[in-house]
Amino acid sequence: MTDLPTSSYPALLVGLPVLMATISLFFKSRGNAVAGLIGCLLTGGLGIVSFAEVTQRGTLIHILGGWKPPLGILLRMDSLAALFIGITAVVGILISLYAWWYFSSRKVSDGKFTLFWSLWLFLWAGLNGLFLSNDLFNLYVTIEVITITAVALAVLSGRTVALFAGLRYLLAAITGSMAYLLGVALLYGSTGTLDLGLMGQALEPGATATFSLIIITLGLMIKKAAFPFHFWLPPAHSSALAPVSAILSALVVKGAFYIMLRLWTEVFGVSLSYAAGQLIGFTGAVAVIWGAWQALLQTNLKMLVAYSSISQMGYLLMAFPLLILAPGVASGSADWLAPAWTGMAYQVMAHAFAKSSLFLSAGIIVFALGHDRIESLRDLVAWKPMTAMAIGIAGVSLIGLPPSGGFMAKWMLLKGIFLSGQWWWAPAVLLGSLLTAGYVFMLLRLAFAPAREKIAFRPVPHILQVCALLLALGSFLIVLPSENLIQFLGGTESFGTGIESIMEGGVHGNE
Amino acid sequence: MSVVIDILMAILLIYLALRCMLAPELSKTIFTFFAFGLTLALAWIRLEAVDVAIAEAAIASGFMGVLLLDSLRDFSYALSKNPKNLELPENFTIKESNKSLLLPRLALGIGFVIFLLISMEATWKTPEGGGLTAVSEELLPQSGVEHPVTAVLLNFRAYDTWLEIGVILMGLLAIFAAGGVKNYRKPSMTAVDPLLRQVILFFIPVLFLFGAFLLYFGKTGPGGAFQAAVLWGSIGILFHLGGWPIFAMIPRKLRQFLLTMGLGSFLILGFLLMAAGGAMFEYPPAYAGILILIAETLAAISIAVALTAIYVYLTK
Amino acid sequence: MEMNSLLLILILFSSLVPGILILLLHERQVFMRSFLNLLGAVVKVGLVAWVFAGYYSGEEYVFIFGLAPDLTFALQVDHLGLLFAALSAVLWLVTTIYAIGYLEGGKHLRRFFAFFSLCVTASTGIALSGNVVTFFVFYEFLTLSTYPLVVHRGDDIAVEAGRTYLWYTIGGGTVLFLGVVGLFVVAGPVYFGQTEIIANLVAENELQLTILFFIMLTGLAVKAAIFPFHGWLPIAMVAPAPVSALLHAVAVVKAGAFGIVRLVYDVYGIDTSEQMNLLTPLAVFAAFTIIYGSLKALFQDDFKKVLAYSTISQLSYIALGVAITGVLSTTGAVVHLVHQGIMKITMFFAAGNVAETYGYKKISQLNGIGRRMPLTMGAFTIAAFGMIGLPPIAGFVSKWYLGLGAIEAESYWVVLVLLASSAMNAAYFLPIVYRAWFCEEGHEMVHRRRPGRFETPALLLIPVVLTGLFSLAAGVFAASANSPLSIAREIAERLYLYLP
Amino acid sequence: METHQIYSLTSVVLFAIGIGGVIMAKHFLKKIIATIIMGGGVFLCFVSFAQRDALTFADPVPHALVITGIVVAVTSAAFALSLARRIHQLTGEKTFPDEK
Repeated sequence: MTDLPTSSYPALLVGLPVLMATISLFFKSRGNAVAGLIGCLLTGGLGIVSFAEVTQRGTLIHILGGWKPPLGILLRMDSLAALFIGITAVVGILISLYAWWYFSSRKVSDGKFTLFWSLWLFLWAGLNGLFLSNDLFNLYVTIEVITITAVALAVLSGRTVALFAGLRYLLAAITGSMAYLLGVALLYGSTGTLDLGLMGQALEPGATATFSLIIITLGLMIKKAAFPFHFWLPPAHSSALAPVSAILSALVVKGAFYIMLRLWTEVFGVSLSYAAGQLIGFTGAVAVIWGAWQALLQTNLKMLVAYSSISQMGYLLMAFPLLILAPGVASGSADWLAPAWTGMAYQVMAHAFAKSSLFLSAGIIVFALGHDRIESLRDLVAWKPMTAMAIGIAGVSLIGLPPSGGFMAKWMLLKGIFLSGQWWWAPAVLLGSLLTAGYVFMLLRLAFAPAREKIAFRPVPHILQVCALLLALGSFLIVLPSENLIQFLGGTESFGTGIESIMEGGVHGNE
Repeated sequence: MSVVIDILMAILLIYLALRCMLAPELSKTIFTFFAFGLTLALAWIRLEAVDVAIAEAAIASGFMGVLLLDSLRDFSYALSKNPKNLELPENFTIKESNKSLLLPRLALGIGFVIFLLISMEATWKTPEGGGLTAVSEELLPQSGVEHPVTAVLLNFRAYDTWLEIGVILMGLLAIFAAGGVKNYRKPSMTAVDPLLRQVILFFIPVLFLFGAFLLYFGKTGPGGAFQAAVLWGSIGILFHLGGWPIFAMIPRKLRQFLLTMGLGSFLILGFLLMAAGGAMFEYPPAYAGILILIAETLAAISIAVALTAIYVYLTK
Repeated sequence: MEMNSLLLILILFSSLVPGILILLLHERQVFMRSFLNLLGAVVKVGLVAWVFAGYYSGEEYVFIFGLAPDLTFALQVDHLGLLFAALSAVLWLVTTIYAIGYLEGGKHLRRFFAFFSLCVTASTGIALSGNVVTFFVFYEFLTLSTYPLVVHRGDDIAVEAGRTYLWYTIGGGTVLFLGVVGLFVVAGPVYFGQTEIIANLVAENELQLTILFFIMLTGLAVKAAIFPFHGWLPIAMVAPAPVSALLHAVAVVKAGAFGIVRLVYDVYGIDTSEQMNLLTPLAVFAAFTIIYGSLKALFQDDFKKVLAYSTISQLSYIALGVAITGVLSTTGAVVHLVHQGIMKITMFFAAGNVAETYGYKKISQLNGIGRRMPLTMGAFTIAAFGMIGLPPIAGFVSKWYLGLGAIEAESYWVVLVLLASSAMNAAYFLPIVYRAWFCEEGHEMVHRRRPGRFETPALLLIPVVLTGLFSLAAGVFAASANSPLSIAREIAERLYLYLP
Repeated sequence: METHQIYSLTSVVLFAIGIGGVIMAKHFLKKIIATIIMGGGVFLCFVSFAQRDALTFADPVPHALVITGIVVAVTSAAFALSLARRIHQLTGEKTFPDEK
């Protein structure tokens, strides 16, 4: 694997945001925000450029310190990593622009909000580092970077609710990381390496591998708020400031999911079984339905959107049972792997765009009204048509109506489900869609309904609405290049394990 | 014989951990935690991990212990008499726990035991992966330092270490975000026991020298940036305990510089090395030793300042 | 891109682009808005006419855009699609004129006209779509773009109606989605007209294909308002008259009916469907809906509700015609797709005119209205007679063919259903006609709105007269070339060309 | 039974105690301490393998990882502590409202 083309992009993707975050620390209020925004734009631009580079040159690597694995750490930017980095870049830029106007028009940028920019940049560095990492321990460090900065951002609003939610979030996340790290310790003990690829080759099936799989999966499920470990997410995401909620729900929860995906496909091949996939898929299905149901019951917009995250993240887990082949299935014959894989990628993208747009829209409403009770959305179409439209468009993508990214995701997922013969997942997908339609149209219904009283609201900068709308549109625009994207996702050179083998043969369950 | 010691130590560790969790009073929990930390440090030594032992004793037990002790004092205040600002989220329904808790507890207990058994089986059966000892031994001469742990930390896996220095800075920012920054008041020269101040004044140069020693000899033996940083950081903490608010006395710009110096210099070094045509953190072998020492020193100063700052802002 | 592919895209864009532009306009730019709308509508009619002419002179129109390796967005022109596209385009033009007059001075018109245009885009897209996936995309797009129109009035009743509407249509869409994906997995990408794909699979996958057929049929039946999925249609009548007219006479309900026609004729194929016994349940449900809708219509007093139940009943004629095998019944079904649209839109326009001019929404208030509004009620009368099935109006033609088809297929019970339904049609339409022309005005009539020179504003009058004349013409000139009937006949003959 | 086996078995016990503490303990400080104990267990596991794999010296990689890990864990814990103290300062609460 070390003979792949090397490049400085991976190192820069982590280094640049850290540098800009450090620089922005030296400035007070306005200068801090300027430096922060410039940093965000640069980091985002770099993310997009490096994505383009990967589409041209294939997988890029960076051997840190010149020390090859197993001793050293290797950064690897393959198609999957590039995809995640690309999404983070696009969504991140728009959220940063939103944050710029959000904070500057709140006239409060002198206080703690200055911390937003450095923390967000550090978080961004952590995310990039996580997507690039090819080393189990380094993944731990990056995910801790993400946890600390994410919780810090979540409590920035300083409200008591946010503090409670933040502490709960932090404790859950630390527990999750420690569980993950215990698994890493055992894996290191059994294989003598931390490199994902090498470990995948060296790992022998047995009690240790199975236990590591379980404990790591559990730990990561806590961090990604999978059912039944979702308890911390709704309060934490809903009590944060608008741009922060968007970052947390669109990007941060994807981090733990990404690790899980990497490990399941690249390391744990030997200890996975058909049943394990079914179990994960089941928790995903429950999350889809339960999260959407809870969302329907909410009275606050941000809580609704947060529960919707739990539901939408469940779809990602539902792709896992399709990736693990039953013992008798030959590698070549599994034609559902590609749809399941691309469906998962599309769900990640569509959810990142749609959910960040929804949270930013919710932020606009809070900004204008001072609260986010769903009842107050009445007549939104008349007084904030652009925001109503953003909510509508993003909602449509969440439901999975054509021609949105969410539709692509569900289409691919359902296709994979039927091709694999695991038809029992289909009702969950559809029921989730229906319930999602339920809460999305609950919002839209109110948006069209007449106001009970005259609404007094603060004027909102136009540009905030534009950012939210652009993100919502993004969840549709990703469909246009889908042919190229799908080809890209399956086509880059990889290391024999992992994505390529997924597209070709899937992970073979033992048992 | 040594097996007996190890078994006794293991039992002691488990006992202390349990005691720590089950102690009815918070103060007992914290003191037991101290004991636990020190025992763990001894266990590290039994496992030939002197570096870890120093780090554990200094950071996990020492630094954390100081923070916990101060928090204990804070939590013992009668503040709870007048709860204010209790703004509960709407879904935080406080459940009445009238119904029997026996069943859930039983289930939890059984789950706990099962988890314990499975995890013990898994550990027991861990295959011998062989570790990376041989590789590190082979590559150690090229690393520019002689102590393998330092080589791993600052050369082989310098990237992790760099991120970790970042984590400390982020932790400090996070503590600001949690609400510390506005409430920071300069400690007044309150009545501190003169004897204490004398003791502190005596300890400060000792700590400084010992830290410098650890830093420098981290090259060849146990010790290194983190251990030195904690010792230097404790100088800052001691100053504050003695009523000298040195952290507040440093000008803001300098403080910022000191705090970011470790992370920044490491990063710039990495970028420069990249610009020179290598990978990030790829030291030219001839200069590896000196570059590592410089980076390490700057990092140690930064961490020391950051730890002091964490203490200052956290304890207020 | 080739000219011919471009034309298809342009047909869609002729309403999509005005829709988006109108959204960007200011609420007060009335002239610009109307201009864009009319321009789009005229251009669309022109383009469809162009394609129509081209298609008949042997040109091929196909547009294909690959979304994913095997997921393609495809537009293509065939007889059936063209017929539906022409219907949508012409009626859109008429309805746009009507809507400009009807809603003049109302609120949120920007939104209304924007979504109105988007909705027509969806309906044209349904007509032109070349495969199942594309059809589904536009089908869902139609749901979304009609929602704001249904709740346009914005009061609680409208919003509540919107909710019901959505639960039905989204539910139906989800079920259809399941079927479409399932079909895709079993049969791969199915283009309309490639009936051999399914035919070849029947031997192996009969059970799956049967299940999928009924799943998709259920999804389509929601929009086609076939019992028991008809509940949304009467409730959605809270929408303004032009919406009820275009959407609930043409766009939405016809999308469902058109989908059923496509499913049976162009996906499964008539002989495969027959062979698998898929059509009998459809026929039974359709027949039941015809009777049920007529019965319900008998007991309504609200003018638009009568029309709504009548729509439910009339739509199932199409489904019934599809369910009976034979050239004649197929002709009847396809031609009814057009005829029912023209006649029903006339009636909705008339109802809208009465409501807008005098504020009357109940049938019991219509005494003597014919003398006040002779042109409007004249058009209505023509349409009503057509619905009942009196010659020489459009409705007669379709019923005649349906009846002949039923006799040909020896399904005599269908003839009975048709007769019973016609009798009931007469029973609920004739009283209206009678009241309008022969009853004395019970009380002083007060204008809600100044009608101007005519009985009602010209913009409201012209469309209703036009569509009334269309209904008459479609019947009178049914035998001429290029009439809806002759096209329908051609479609039917092609379908049965290869059959034994 | 060898040294590293004793400690690696101990390590999972410590981890389990820590997990139990995080779930069962109510007071914020106890929960935070539980996370550190949990971490102690994990690190012990790492180091016991280092000792097992010793040649002329013990495996340095786990040692380095553990030092990094300790610092990260302590930083997280300090942050948790500051949140807990802030909550206490604002509301007087020492536990989560639904865990009283």
